[in-house]
Amino acid sequence: MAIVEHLYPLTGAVLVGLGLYGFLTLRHPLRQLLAVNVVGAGIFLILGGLGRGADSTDPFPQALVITGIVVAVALTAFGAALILRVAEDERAPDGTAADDTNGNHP
Amino acid sequence: MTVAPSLLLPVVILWPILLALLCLLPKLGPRMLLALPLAPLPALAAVFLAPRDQTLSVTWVLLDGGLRLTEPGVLFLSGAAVLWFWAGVYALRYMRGDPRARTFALFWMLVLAGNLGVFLAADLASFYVFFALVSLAAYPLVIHDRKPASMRAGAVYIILAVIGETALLAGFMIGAHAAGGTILIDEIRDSLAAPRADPLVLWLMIAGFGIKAGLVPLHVWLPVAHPAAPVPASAVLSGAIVKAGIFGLVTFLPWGSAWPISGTLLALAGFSGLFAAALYGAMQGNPKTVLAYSTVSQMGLLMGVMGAALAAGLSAASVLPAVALYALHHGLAKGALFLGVGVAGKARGVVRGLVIAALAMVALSVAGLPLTAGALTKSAIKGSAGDFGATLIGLSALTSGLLLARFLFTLPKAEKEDRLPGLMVVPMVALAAAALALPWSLYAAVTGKAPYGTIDFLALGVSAWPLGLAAVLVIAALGIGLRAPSLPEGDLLGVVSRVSARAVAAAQAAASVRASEKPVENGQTLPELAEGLERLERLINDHTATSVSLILIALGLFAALT
Amino acid sequence: MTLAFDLILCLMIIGTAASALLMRNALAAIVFFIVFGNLLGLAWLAMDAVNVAMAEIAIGAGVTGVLLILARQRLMALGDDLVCDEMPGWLRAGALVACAGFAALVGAAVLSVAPSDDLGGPIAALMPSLGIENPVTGVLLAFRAYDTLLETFVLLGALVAVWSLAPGTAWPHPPATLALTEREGHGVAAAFGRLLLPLALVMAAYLVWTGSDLPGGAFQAGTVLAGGLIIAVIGGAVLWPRGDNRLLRVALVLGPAVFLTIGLAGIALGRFLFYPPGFEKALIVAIEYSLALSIGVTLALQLAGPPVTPDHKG
Amino acid sequence: MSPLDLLVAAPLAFMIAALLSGPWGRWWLLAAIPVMAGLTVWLLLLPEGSGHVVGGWTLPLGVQLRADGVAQLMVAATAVCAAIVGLYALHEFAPGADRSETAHGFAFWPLFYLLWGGANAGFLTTDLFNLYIALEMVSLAAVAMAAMGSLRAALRYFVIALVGSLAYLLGVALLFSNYATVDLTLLAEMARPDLATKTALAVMTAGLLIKAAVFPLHGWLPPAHAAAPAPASALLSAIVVKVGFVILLRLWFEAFPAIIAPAGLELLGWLGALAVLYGSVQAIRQDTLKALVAYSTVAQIGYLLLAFPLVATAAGTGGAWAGMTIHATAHMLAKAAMFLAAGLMLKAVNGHHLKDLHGLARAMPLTVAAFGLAAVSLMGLPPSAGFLAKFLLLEAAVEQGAVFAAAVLLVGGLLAAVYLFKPLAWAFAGSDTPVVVAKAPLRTAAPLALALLAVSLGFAGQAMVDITAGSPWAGPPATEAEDVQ
Amino acid sequence: MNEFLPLLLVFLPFVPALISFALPERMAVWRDVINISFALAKLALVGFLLLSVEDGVTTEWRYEFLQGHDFILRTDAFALLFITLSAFLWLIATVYAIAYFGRGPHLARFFGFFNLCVLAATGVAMSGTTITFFLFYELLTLATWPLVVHKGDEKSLRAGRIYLIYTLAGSAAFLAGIVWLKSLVGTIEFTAPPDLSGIPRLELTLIFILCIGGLGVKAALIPFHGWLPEAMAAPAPVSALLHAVAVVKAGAFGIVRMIYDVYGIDTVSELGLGTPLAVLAGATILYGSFRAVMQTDIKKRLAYSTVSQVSYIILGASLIGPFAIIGALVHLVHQGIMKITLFMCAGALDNRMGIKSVADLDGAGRAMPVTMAAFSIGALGMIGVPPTAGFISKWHLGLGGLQSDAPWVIAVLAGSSLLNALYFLPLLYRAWLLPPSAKLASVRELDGAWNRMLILPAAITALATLAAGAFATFPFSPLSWAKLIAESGYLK
Repeated sequence: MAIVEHLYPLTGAVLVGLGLYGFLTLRHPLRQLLAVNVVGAGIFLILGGLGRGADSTDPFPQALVITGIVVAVALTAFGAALILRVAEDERAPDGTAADDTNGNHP
Repeated sequence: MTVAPSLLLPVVILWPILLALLCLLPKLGPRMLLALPLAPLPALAAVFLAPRDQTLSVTWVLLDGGLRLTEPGVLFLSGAAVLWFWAGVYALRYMRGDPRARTFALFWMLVLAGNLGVFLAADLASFYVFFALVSLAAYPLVIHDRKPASMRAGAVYIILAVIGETALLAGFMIGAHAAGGTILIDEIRDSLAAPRADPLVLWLMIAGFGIKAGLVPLHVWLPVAHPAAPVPASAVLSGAIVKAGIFGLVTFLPWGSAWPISGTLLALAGFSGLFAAALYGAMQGNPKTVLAYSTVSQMGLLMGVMGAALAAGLSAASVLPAVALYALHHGLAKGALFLGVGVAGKARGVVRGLVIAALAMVALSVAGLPLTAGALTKSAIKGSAGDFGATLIGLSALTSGLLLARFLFTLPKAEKEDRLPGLMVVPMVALAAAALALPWSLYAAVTGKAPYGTIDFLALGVSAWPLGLAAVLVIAALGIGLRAPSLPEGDLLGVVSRVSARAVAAAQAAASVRASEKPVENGQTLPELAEGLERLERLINDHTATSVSLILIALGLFAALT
Repeated sequence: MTLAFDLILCLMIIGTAASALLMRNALAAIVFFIVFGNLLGLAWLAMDAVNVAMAEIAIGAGVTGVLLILARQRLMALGDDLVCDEMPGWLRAGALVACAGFAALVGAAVLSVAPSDDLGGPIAALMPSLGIENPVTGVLLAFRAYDTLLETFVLLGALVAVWSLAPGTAWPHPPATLALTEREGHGVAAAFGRLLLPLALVMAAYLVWTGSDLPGGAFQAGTVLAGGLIIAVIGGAVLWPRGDNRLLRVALVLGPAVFLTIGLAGIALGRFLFYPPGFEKALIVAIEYSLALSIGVTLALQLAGPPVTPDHKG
Repeated sequence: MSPLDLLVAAPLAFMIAALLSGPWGRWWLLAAIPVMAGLTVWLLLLPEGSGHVVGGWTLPLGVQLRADGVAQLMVAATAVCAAIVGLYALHEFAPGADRSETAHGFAFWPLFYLLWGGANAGFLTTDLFNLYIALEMVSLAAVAMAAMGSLRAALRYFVIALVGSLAYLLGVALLFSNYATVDLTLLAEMARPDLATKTALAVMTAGLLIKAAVFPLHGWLPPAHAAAPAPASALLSAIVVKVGFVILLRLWFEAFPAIIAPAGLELLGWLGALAVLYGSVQAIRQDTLKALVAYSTVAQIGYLLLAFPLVATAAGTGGAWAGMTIHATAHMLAKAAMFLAAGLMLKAVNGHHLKDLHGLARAMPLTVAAFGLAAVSLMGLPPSAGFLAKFLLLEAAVEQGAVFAAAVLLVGGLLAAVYLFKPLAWAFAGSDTPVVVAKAPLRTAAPLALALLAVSLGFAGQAMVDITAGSPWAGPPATEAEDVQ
Repeated sequence: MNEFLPLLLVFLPFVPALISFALPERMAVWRDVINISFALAKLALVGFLLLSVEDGVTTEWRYEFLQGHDFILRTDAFALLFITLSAFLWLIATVYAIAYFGRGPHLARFFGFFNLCVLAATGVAMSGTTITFFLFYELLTLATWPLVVHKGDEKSLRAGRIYLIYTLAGSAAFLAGIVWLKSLVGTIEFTAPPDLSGIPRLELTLIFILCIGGLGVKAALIPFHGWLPEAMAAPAPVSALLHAVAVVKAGAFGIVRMIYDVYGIDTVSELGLGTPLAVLAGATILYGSFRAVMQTDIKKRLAYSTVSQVSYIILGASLIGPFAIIGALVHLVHQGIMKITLFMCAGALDNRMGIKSVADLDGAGRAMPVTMAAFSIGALGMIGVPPTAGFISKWHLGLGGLQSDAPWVIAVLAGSSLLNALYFLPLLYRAWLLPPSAKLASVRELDGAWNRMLILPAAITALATLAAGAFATFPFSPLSWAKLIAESGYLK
């Protein structure tokens, strides 16, 4: 039965849609970051779920998923740091120069 | 003749131009007045030495044209050369001490070069060059004294001159084209004589030359411009320069082929000028103006005759010698009269009487007193004028007589005792003598018959009745103390200038309105659009919009791919 | 595993994901996200993908969860309550329609593809030549070693990127200390951390070693190491190093450098990333150990965030 | 041995070296330039289409690297841009006064090499998943560099880029599931017009349009590019967007030309046309210099998309194909030059606005000249490479009767003139207070060299056409990777 | 060697351009020397070429910059006409510019771009294909812009903007036209018109309109002339050489090429395109003259005069006939000489006495007689007064109009002459006949080497104006050369 075979990848598709909806409606960057992670998880599920054979799962997509997860976490970490710095900057005492360079430039 | 005499022809033109260039030298400039009489000497030499009707082709210059001296050209050239010479002599005394003597000398030379060149040109280009030189270089002579009236006169002069030039150029082009692109005057004239020639060429040429020659109603510049110039300049303007126009007609009109309409129109214009100008001139107060009108009148006569001859299709040989002779006489006589104005203004008492007497002689000749040179030339020309024309010419003695009488009475008196300079008297006398004598001596050579083969005094007397009537009228008027009314100079000019002034003012007003209506540049154009763009961009910069677009594009692409 | 289990699991995954996205409270949302990650791990397990399950639970749920919690905490400290502006209803509805449509399209596409493990066979056939038994590791470090190499640089680059965000005077000071150290749990955490760090090291080493044959590997090991490091920092057992610390730099680049060096050395023997026959396992393990170390340090420092000026109250 | 992997490995090695060298890290550039130059030349000398699989693992498992015409041209242009921008950046990204590291001065260099390596990886691979990682390398470096200018713009960029990446990844997932391979050359043989393939293609394309900043998905670009430090802006506008573009090319013309419906191409063409017009109009409206240049990027990218239907319709690798690829190259060089020049000018006057440039033509003629020359290429005026590209595209459009495309090409050039001459006009304006500019020969030379190259490449038109002609889509796809030992 | 001669000729000004850009201001003397010597060198080279081309030898240089796209430089007779003009006037204008600016600011830039303009103009002349032509045509636009905005004031910048918008739009149209045409018939070399017989008339007509419209912008055909008067914000040497000679001439030159070498007169006549173009040119002539009358600024008046005069060339070219084309070709040269005279004089008046508007001109002839004399000759030439060069042009154009059964041309010429007189003669009147103001009285025209150098070029071109008219049939005169061109291929 198709649905049974496709259960996990379909769940992935739903996650993609959900995550996207969250991304669209959540107006805080950190929440958006979270939503993007949900989308990513959905994609990984599709990738893995469609690589299932009769008795085992294809190691190739597994490897791709692991790579994807690592890339995702790297980006999430950077994103979180960026969100934090933006928030810091907006609350900096001298709000005027907030969005300019960080003062690192000569 | 060891040297090819035809080489004289370029010298005729180049020599005055060289003198003109010398005027430009700072040290030499003002002294060039002394050279004025020298300028026409090569022309005089050419009159005697240069071969007739032999074209000296000049390559590399202009459009590869040539110079040559035609039979009528000789008469024009000789008359002009003589006048220029004596006027030059006169001028070197008259203009002495003038602050603008250098300018005067410079343009005198240039006009002279052009004027003589016109008579020598064998091709359109050089003819046009010389004609334009005469027209344009004469302007500084007209406005020499820089008085407001002169400036106005100059303005009228230059405007009409330019219009005339333009008309001529247009006529020349069409003519040259009709003749297959040639620029040789003879060929163009021949092609005009062809039955299917374009009358437009003729009209353009008549207009162009007519302006120069004072053809009514294109004459309006003449009565104001000629008097404005210094006396010697007036003399050459009226005596020689107008002849350039006449010579143009002589050269270009297609003699030998009948142009009834064009010829009649020209005749009408000419003859109406003959009378109208004379009558109007008779009511002028300034002797030079009177003389200028006289010029208009006399030239009207000439052109009227030419028009009649053209209408009748007379051949060149039958018309031109007489015309040339008439022009010669008129040029010399008019020169003498103009110079006389200057002389009379410096003479008193008996001397003045003598001067007036001499001038009266010349004037009577111009008016056509029988047995004078003027009558001789008139009789020569009557043959070409047709019956009606001849009658008119005969009648014109009345108006001419009145006019010239008026001239004599308007002559200025000397303010203070002054020594009459010989250098001014001699030219006047010489010119008067030449005017009175030369036609006699040339008559036979030109017309081929002896003057007054048989003198019929009775007929002569009868034919002089208009002049007699004029004399009676003048005497009567003097007797009852009637003064001729003083009309403003320039007849039609007043109307024209008023209308044009109004038009210019209107145009300027319109222009200034347009200028003020110009939208302010650099302002924010279409503020709504700018704002809309701003909002659109802000929307796009939002990532929600981007994501939605992403979804839509993905769906759209999918749809497009399916 | 039964269908019922799969079905319930999927529903729960969707449910937790929806909660994580729709909760107004940020902390609750993050907690749901972590649960979601763990459930995903279960799903991977259900799909017989133990390697992925470990990675998902450790990294997807664990590290990401900690990241989000830390970020939230720091944002709250800055006065940002993470409350989202309410969107107009029609916009939400529109977004919902768009996303539903999109999901439907993706779902349809998914349905149109029959699941299969096409590459399982070829990979299995090649595995013996590598001398290791975990096919996922084989793919990661042999067949797709190039991907993995680049990926390690992405990770390294991400840390550099985080560092580049340092405010003006902060560099090269260490990142902000983690907030727990100033609270009551200080002592406990410190003791725990001191204990846990060596344990984490051992465990990481084990994971790498088993990764050759059983599920596990450098990434999972690195995550464990990072976890240990973080707890140690929280406990105060270790201090964040300065950014320009030489040793730190060496630790960071060790993995990528070893990987790259081995790859380049392959050129001498034939081609880039070529493992000479007989040395495959040794090289792979060497790469994995060095990678695990670097990944651990990198992940930990990424969690720590950008450096702060010393007087800054994190 | 092959330059294909070394072109990726070398920058990564320099990244490590830069990380380890602390304050001295920037000087590695002087080693990197000759190395990369040599590798690039080597690459250009390779026979077209030569490639190999990494580590000897054959397809479909392994990753194939290949040097086709597009890759050669893009790698070469990237090398030139990166090298020159790097030289320029030596001054800007330097240690602090006391020889201590600064965050930007230190971090720029690893990111720089990451970007360079990532871009090369993206240009040279035929593997879609590998492309994903390359894309992320580039994006990460790009966002971090953008953050050096404005954190907020960078955040926006980051979030949107993430969405784009995921969209792309979603497509990769679908394709892999469908075909059990992610290699382009294999996909080209197997391509079926089924639902999954089309969905994948649509989603991937949409994601890549974000990366390439195509209207209306360009929203992230102007703020980020405008705010970043000049060398970063140069790299972003020149290289980063091109990676997305090249992947698009590979998808549409290499992997799936067989299943592409004309309507899809038309849609892209329309987006391109709108991008040209919209980007230009927005550029005209800007009153800050770098924003203007950034919007110009939006417009210029539009040409690349505009060319899609033309390329698909054209026969052979002449005309449109060459025009499109040359345009990408020309834009790289010219835009990098323009950003560098803009950076120098703005620094000299210590301002952002166009009006601040008042009278700069006198104070810094060479920099203004560089800006002007770059503008010449961007406007598509002869004899620049930009002209060549536009000319080829125009010719193709006319030959195909694509009147609208031709009109957009021409109008776009005019609009470009309008916005690019605005800053030039200010620079040429007279000034009462002459700006005194510190002498910086190297930094002045950098934009000038790039701009001169952009212009003079117009003379090497045939060479570029020849290079790009060696692209796989024109002939039969390279099935078996030829191994270069 | 000969093969590279065209290349050398075109790119010769590149050397002084680079040197000018590079030399620091303190070495301005060297810059002057180098500029003048290169101008002389170019003139010598042109002289050499003139002799060889007259013998029927044309040299060409080709380079395939794209497959199927040749870059060709060729020295045919028509090219040489334009080159000779530009080489001669370049020398003149260089001397003038040096004197005009003295030691002002931005001169390195000025002379650099100035030389580039000459390069472009020469390239336009020698282009052997439509594409090559376009390359140089655009280069000309670009190199001119910095000169237009040279002063850097608000007016110049505005002028620069308008200039660019107009010319680039024109170029775009032109480019579209040539690309379209090329897609139909392949590369078009200016040796013999291609066979256009198989192409739909509508397409040909549209292409013609595009091309002529594009070229017409530079040639300042109405309604595309708006940039020219604005561009007078540029300094006088720029107006003199560029707007009188290089830029507008490039447009006119291109139109002649279009009609005679691209389409061929047969095709143009068959399509009936000549007459509408001629009518447009005629309208431009009258309109330009009319607008000139209304200007009070001297340079603006001259600018509108240029609008009018350049269309003489187009008129002649579009009338299609032996006399007309000779008139067009000869006017190409004559107008250049005359207009440069006028502009240089106007510049000198401004430079020495601050005379900008017509009203300031009172008595200028007293203060600067040589300048005003040169100006007068130029003005008379414009009116078409013989024996100046303008008369020769008008003569041939008029006859050409008649030959082509377009007698209205005579009316246009006559009207234009009258209007010319109307706007030039008052200038002469004021300058020569009205009393000078006190300010002018103190000017010593010829004091100092700089001042003499400022006057000399205008005097030379004024004499050239006279000579070109008075000795029109002299070998190597513009007229003779125009006839040579016409006979060598433009007359069928």
